[in-house]
Amino acid sequence: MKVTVREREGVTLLDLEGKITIGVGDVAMREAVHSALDRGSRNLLINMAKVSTIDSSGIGELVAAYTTVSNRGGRLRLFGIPPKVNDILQITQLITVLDILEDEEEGIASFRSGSA
Amino acid sequence: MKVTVREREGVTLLDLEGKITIGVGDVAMREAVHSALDRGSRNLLINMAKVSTIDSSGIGELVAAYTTVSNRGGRLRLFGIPPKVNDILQITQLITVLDILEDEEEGIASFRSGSA
Amino acid sequence: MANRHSEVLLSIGSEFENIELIQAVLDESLQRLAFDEDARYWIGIAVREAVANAIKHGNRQDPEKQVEVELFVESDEVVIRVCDEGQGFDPDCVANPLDPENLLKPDGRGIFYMNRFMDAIEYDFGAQGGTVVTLRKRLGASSVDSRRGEEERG
Amino acid sequence: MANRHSEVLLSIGSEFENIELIQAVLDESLQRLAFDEDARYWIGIAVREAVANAIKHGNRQDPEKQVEVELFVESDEVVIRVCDEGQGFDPDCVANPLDPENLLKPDGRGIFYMNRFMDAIEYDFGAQGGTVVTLRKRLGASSVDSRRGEEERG
Ligand SMILES: Nc1ncnc2c1ncn2[C@@H]1O[C@H](COP(=O)(O)OP(=O)(O)O)[C@@H](O)[C@H]1O
Ligand SMILES: Nc1ncnc2c1ncn2[C@@H]1O[C@H](COP(=O)(O)OP(=O)(O)O)[C@@H](O)[C@H]1O
Repeated sequence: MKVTVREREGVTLLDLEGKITIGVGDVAMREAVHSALDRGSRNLLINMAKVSTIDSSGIGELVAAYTTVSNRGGRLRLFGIPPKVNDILQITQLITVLDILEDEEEGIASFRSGSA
Repeated sequence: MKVTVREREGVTLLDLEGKITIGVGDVAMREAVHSALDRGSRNLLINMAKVSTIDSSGIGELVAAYTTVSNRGGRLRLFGIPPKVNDILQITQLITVLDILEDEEEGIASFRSGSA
Repeated sequence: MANRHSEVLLSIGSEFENIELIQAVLDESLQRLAFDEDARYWIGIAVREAVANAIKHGNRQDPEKQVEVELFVESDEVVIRVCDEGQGFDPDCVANPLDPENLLKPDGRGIFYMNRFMDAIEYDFGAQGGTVVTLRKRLGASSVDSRRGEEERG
Repeated sequence: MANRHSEVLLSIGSEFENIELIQAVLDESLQRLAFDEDARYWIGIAVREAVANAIKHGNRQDPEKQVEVELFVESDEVVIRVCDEGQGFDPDCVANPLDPENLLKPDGRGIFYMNRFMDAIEYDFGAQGGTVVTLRKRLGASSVDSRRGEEERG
């Protein structure tokens, strides 16, 4: 898994690429989220477009990241959900819990207006 | 392995694609050569450009095809040898035994003039 | 056992990165059994979960302990069996990850995935310890699970 | 055995198409060991030959008989061991495929390939039958064989 971190209009963007799976990808995602929080970011936007596989550990990390960011008074949102990841989010019923936007523009705009 | 058979200027062209390996590819190549001989072809030109792997059985079939065609008074020639297949032909010292041409034009021309 | 065929056995050390080895063999095998790309994807996800559990909960990531994966065809099903050297557990006590109080929990979705993406899963526990999970999928069942997801969306 | 690690065991039925399963695991393993694409290709060729011989000459394509492939790292080498349930043979009696009288023979190049593409190969025969061929390649040895070919061309 590859994580690229960008800043745009006060939002920290994490572009994820590859497999968010146990032992490797899940850890990389956690570390990226935590170091963004440590740098003071409170608006996090994750680009899922290039995620090929997410196993239950990956989903778990995503949920944990969402909770951690919320607990610190921040907001974590997702965009660019590929069809198979979308299926997983449906099946786990997380689709209604997590904040999901269509694309990067919509994602950035959602933070501008204050809510999704 | 995929074999495509074409006729051009009295030459039967076999375009091979994929792995010429034991149990599958080697058999496919043998059958293609034999059915060309059965149809009366005596000028056979094999396009190796898309061969990804050739194991010792594949090399064996190539040699057997060469011998069979020669014994029936025909000629079997090769062109478009990829670097890794070329390495194998070097190592097995078949590079000097088999009739190898650069490309399809040179291959077709070699039959026109009567020899390579 | 009578009509069991296409048997493959793979044994790996208990490291998560070895899941990719299983995935490689599985994908090649399923392709040969004419499962389409979607079906291979979802079966792959289920098997990854079974192997991850064997490594994590069963063998507790002890690289000396092996995880064994058996793959074979029996009548009209592909059967994948994952065995570890752990202490076992009580499958009846596994919580439902869809219960509202579990929805935001970071774990507890692995067995749920397996149930969701396979036709049947079954747990067996050796008398001397060790967990065996058997996953089954009907041959020719093309990407049922992806469609299931589809239905729910509507 | 002391410093043996990254051990993987794969067991297949004696059908040629199963060579692809071995190739899949091997490639994934070698990639992880940082062998470059060329090195992986040539090691793959050598292992295919060993497995093909186990299926063909060892187990005589009896699908009930298994071919076992072990893969591990020992000190600075990757070791691949291929075992069959056959009758064995005398490696000293294998003809040299480069001898002029053998050059146009359709077979007899498999062991030659293995020798050529690996750093070392060794045959062992079980007291109860069965052939074990052990192939070794130094880690970090990048595409030596392709270069060997290169040299000879000059
Ligand atoms: N192979 C196994 N050995 C021992 N315990 C297991 C095994 N597989 C699953 N479990 C138990 O079942 C629980 C639920 O597993 P699972 O649904 O995969 O979620 P998770 O692995 O995220 O906890 C695990 O937390 C563990 O206690
Ligand atoms: N695993 C094996 N079991 C029994 N005999 C073998 C085995 N491997 C090789 N041999 C013997 O060694 C000979 C040479 O093998 P090889 O160099 O691979 O060429 P080929 O397989 O084309 O004959 C084979 O013909 C066979 O007699």
